[in-house]
Amino acid sequence: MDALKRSSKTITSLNVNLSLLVCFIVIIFAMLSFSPVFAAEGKLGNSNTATHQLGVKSPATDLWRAVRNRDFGGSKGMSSTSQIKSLGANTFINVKGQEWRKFRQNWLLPYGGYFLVSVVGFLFFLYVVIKKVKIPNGRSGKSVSRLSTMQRVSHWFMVILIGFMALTGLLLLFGRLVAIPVLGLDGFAFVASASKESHNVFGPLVIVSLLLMLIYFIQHNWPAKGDIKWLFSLGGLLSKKHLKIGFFNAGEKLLFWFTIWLGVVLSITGLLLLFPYYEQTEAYTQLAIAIHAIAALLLIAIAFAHVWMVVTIEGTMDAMKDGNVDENWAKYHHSRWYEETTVANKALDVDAHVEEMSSSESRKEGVYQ
Amino acid sequence: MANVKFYCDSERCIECNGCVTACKNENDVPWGVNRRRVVTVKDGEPGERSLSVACMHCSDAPCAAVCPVDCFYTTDNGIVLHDKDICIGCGYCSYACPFGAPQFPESGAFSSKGKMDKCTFCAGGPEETGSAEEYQKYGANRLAEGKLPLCAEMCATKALLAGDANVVSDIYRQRVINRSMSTLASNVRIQKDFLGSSPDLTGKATK
Amino acid sequence: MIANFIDGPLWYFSQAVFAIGIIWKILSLIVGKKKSDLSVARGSSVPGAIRTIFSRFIPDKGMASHIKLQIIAGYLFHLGLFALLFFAAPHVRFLDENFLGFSWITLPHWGFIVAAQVAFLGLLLLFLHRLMHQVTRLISSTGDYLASIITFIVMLTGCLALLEEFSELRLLHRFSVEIFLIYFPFSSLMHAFTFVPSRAFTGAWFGRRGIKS
Amino acid sequence: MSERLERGVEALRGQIDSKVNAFFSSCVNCGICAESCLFYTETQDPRYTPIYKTEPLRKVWKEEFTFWGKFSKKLGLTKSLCEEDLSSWEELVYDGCSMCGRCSMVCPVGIDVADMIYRVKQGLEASGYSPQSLVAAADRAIEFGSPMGNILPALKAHIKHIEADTGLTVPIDVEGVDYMTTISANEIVTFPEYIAALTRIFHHAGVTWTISSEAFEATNSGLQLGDNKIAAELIERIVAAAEKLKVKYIVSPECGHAYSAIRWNGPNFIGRGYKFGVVHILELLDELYHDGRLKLSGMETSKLTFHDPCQLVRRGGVDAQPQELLASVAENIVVMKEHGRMNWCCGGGGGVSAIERAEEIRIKVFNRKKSQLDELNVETVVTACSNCRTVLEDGLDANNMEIPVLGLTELIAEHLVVSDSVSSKSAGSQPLMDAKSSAVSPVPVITKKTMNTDKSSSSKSQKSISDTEDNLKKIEGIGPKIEEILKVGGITTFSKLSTSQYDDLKALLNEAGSRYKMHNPTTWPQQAELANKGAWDELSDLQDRLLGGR
Repeated sequence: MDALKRSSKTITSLNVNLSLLVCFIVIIFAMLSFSPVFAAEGKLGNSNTATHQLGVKSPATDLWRAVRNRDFGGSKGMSSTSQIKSLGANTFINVKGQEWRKFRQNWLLPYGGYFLVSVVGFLFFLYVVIKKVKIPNGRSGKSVSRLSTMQRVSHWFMVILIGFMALTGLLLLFGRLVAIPVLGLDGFAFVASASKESHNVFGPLVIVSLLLMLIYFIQHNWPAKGDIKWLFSLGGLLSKKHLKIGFFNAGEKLLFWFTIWLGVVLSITGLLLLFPYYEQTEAYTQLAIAIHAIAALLLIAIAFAHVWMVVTIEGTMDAMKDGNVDENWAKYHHSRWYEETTVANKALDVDAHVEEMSSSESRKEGVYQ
Repeated sequence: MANVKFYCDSERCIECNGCVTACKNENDVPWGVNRRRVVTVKDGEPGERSLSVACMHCSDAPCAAVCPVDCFYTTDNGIVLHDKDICIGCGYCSYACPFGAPQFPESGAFSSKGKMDKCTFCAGGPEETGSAEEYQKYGANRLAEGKLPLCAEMCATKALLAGDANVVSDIYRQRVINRSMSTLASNVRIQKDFLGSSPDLTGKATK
Repeated sequence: MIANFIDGPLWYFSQAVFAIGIIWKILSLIVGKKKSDLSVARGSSVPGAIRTIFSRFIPDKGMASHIKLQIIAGYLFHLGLFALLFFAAPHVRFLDENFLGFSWITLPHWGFIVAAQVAFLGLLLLFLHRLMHQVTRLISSTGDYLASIITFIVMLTGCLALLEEFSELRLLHRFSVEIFLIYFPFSSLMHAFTFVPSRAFTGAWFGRRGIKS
Repeated sequence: MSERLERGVEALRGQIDSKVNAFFSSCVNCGICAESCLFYTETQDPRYTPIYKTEPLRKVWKEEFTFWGKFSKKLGLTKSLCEEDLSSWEELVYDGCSMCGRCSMVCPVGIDVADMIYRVKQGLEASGYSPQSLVAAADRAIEFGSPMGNILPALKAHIKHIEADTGLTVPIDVEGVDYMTTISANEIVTFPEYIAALTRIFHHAGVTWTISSEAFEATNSGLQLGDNKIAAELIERIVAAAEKLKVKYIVSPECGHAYSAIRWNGPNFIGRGYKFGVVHILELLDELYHDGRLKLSGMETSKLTFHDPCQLVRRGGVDAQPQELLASVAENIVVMKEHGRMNWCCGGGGGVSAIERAEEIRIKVFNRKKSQLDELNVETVVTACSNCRTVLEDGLDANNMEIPVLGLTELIAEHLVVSDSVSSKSAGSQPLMDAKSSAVSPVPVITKKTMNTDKSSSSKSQKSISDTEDNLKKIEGIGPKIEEILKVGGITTFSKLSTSQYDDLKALLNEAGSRYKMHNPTTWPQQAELANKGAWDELSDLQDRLLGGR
């Protein structure tokens, strides 16, 4: 009972944490989408007054005004060309650059940093405060087979890749704030270069890992009855009855789908970033970096939460080590799955037993029909 | 030393691309890298203007703000330079720069970016002044020799101005005044011819 | 200081260890004790040996469905590594300048990256399979893991140094290569060379008996 | 280091040559061989991974033949081979490997794993970690000439029968003939029809041949045990006999292991080449067939498949001949998904079938063959190795599968053209006998009836060789064990059984133990009466109506 209470607390707090996180994302997106509108309105106001201005004006003023109008009004009548043929050479002034800078410097770096630090800090706090959820009645010593070799391979493949991508990505994002004071400019420069190059090389492999993950895990992650109940009862702890959970509980399914969808978002934006010199992608590239960073921070936070869960709930790690879990663990955490597999196994066992009995009988006695 | 600035006079620029050529030649930049370019607006339409654009050496440079490895620095005279030994070629500066100044040598078909290259105001870089490495990495250091950037010096119509910001703005202000005066003068003539009144040229009642 | 050591003595030492190690092994296979077969041969051994050297590149059909991962990941890794090793522009240039004095066609940059990705994919999957599959987990020795990890590090440092601008990264790559070269003759990495005599021995044995293997 | 361990290490050390060096240098422990080994695939126990079975040899190699091994041994970092290793590997190597060599065919770096396992066997044998049953068999082979003891009298008895039945003479110790035929103990004891088949075929084809009374035994227990001295001694006997009789060829029996021993390993065991040739019986038959000396008629119509004996097809090189011979006498041949060189082992090779304690695992790994056969749904299995045949029959019995297992040579003998046969007075030489006589005939004959789906006659019926006893297994409800019980109780023939009382039979069964109490002998006398009269069709009708003999 004690264990139950404790884990109820942890799961509740995790959910609060998750909802905070969702709010945060919504806010960020809202700001992102509104800020250009504000900016555009301001600029438009200016240009309106300019047309009414009287007196002599420098011809260059008109030029700059036109340039800015063009930049905000799309291709409204004014074209610019250049003899230089390279991407963006025709663009006179790229006003989006300023927005991108604002987003990165004023939003992403500070709030992204706070977000990540608070998530990790919060999880660490939970780790320290909340004791491990022990396997009820301890380990039985009997094990149940849970994950196949390929399932484990694809999981750890993803862990290695996402871990690596997270590490190198975070270095590139926060390295200037965090690592330069430690390593110095020159020291960080080659770390950052290495991060960038390997981030680019390993990036496409994430797509492979997502595919492997989909292939080997999707069968267990379809929504099933009881999932909603699980979510509403916060992991079955608000409900009085012990919830019967299948192969994965709703939380694990959410983790899976979050990983997959964020992974897809990261892959698409990441691929865009891999080909920055393709025509007409400059604006998309800026957007892609923004989305890429936000999705990555979310995924990293979710991954930390996942790690914390595994560390807290005793016996969960076994499944990913050698594919077998303790029988008591299975009974407690995934009772429906346990029953299904054991019933199936027993049926097999019984069959085999009967067969063996009968065959040995007949062998010994030589009964031939 | 005071701040230095570029200014391009759109009334004078004739899109000859002399500045571009001069820059390429003086700094020996690789193919595909254009530290300076001339942009023409309303090409072939009434009101066509051209401007020569390069790094504007901003006071609050966006490139320096977003650089993940902090490779930018501003010299005493306000020139924004960067350290290629630190640059990792991530391209963030190019996303932030309004003028499209940062350039990247493309290495290979995957468009992996090499180290960023941009206008240095012909002021070299962090390497030892006048050294071969400096030239190889950043191009000429004309400023150290007491010369202005070649683009401006080569400008046939003196449209592209470079140098001490105060001097540049004085020159430009003088040009604007001169142009205004001539416009005014022609206005006066028109007024005289058609209205028969004598305008006041003290400058106090120009409206 | 360290840079000089890595580019100088350690480089020559590692090359020497590598070359001597391989020559030693191959000589010991040639000179070493061999049992002569006194039975009357049905087929001949040399064609059998040659046949087997090549035939074992193709996995047995009936087995294929059971060892999909090893086949796919194994081929990805080995082909990727081979492409990187012999067709990456920096390597060709390096070999040209330091050893051979001639060069050959090189991979374009994107080819290099794709080859690296393919090789990484294969190596990581193989490594994880080694860790996760009950059979390989039982039979793998520390040396097998070490060999995989060292190979991985060599490839990784190579990719980190892709920009070819930071001498530290190039040094790191070279250092890891040196470790690799020194470790090579003492480990199962030797299979890169000994697979030929090994297949040849078996092929000859089967060839004598008139069996296609 | 104890003395026996030292002997083992010494033997293992002696096994290390260039080949082993190349093999171990190349092994990257990829684990692919596991999937080729039926002991692994059927048990899913990773210890049965083929290359893992060579671990003792690898340890010695690493420690004494590699720089790093020597170095770390000096530093005391390595754990040397110890007696526990040897004792735990004994079970892996002897019970858990049939030396089928499938692993050798799939290793990506070309390691001949089976060969290495044989080398490990020699180390284990030298240190005394070898199964008692194999050691005993080898001792018997040295002492009596055969692993099954002194079976010369049995052989002579069989020959007497054969001569009586066929009217042909079986030449014994005849000098100057072309072929000296050797026979494996298993064939003499379990499948004597093989000898009859040989006699008829050789006579038919006009081959001059003989059997040496001094060295007729082809099974080489030394090879199974991994003791080269014993193996050499056994080979020497055959060589001496062949040289004494001045034959041109030795004919190896169907048994694949015996073929490997005499054909491929023999000269290396004794350290010199032969003055005569060695041919496998199927090679000889194929040659005769191609020369037109073997005239065959009639085709088997039942759906049958060929089980390729590993030592014959995969490691002996007799690959095409069985296929051709089989195709000449059967028309409905199907092949297993993996066949020929890549067929799965029956699970009893390499001496496994001779190790009593290995029976459990042998039955378990037979599942591989079972599923192969299940896939095909065949009516008959043909093979060319007496050991495979025994193991297959055991395995099929254990799985309640009613598929007769036939020997290829006997099958060929069944299809010899009759008119060419000199003696046609004997019933046994009639290729298409009806079932009635086959039950009483001392020389069992494979008939159409048996080949087809006649469930009442088990393949076991062919084993019965005595003419004073009837094959009681014909009676529905009686198997080999009960037959034994009845015969011990004096009921040896159909007529005796038909006159027996229910109570007497029940008492016999009750005496035999609780396991037999459940059997109901009510209908046995009635069935036996029909059998005694030879009314086989009626019996078969009756049996169709009966359920489990009740």
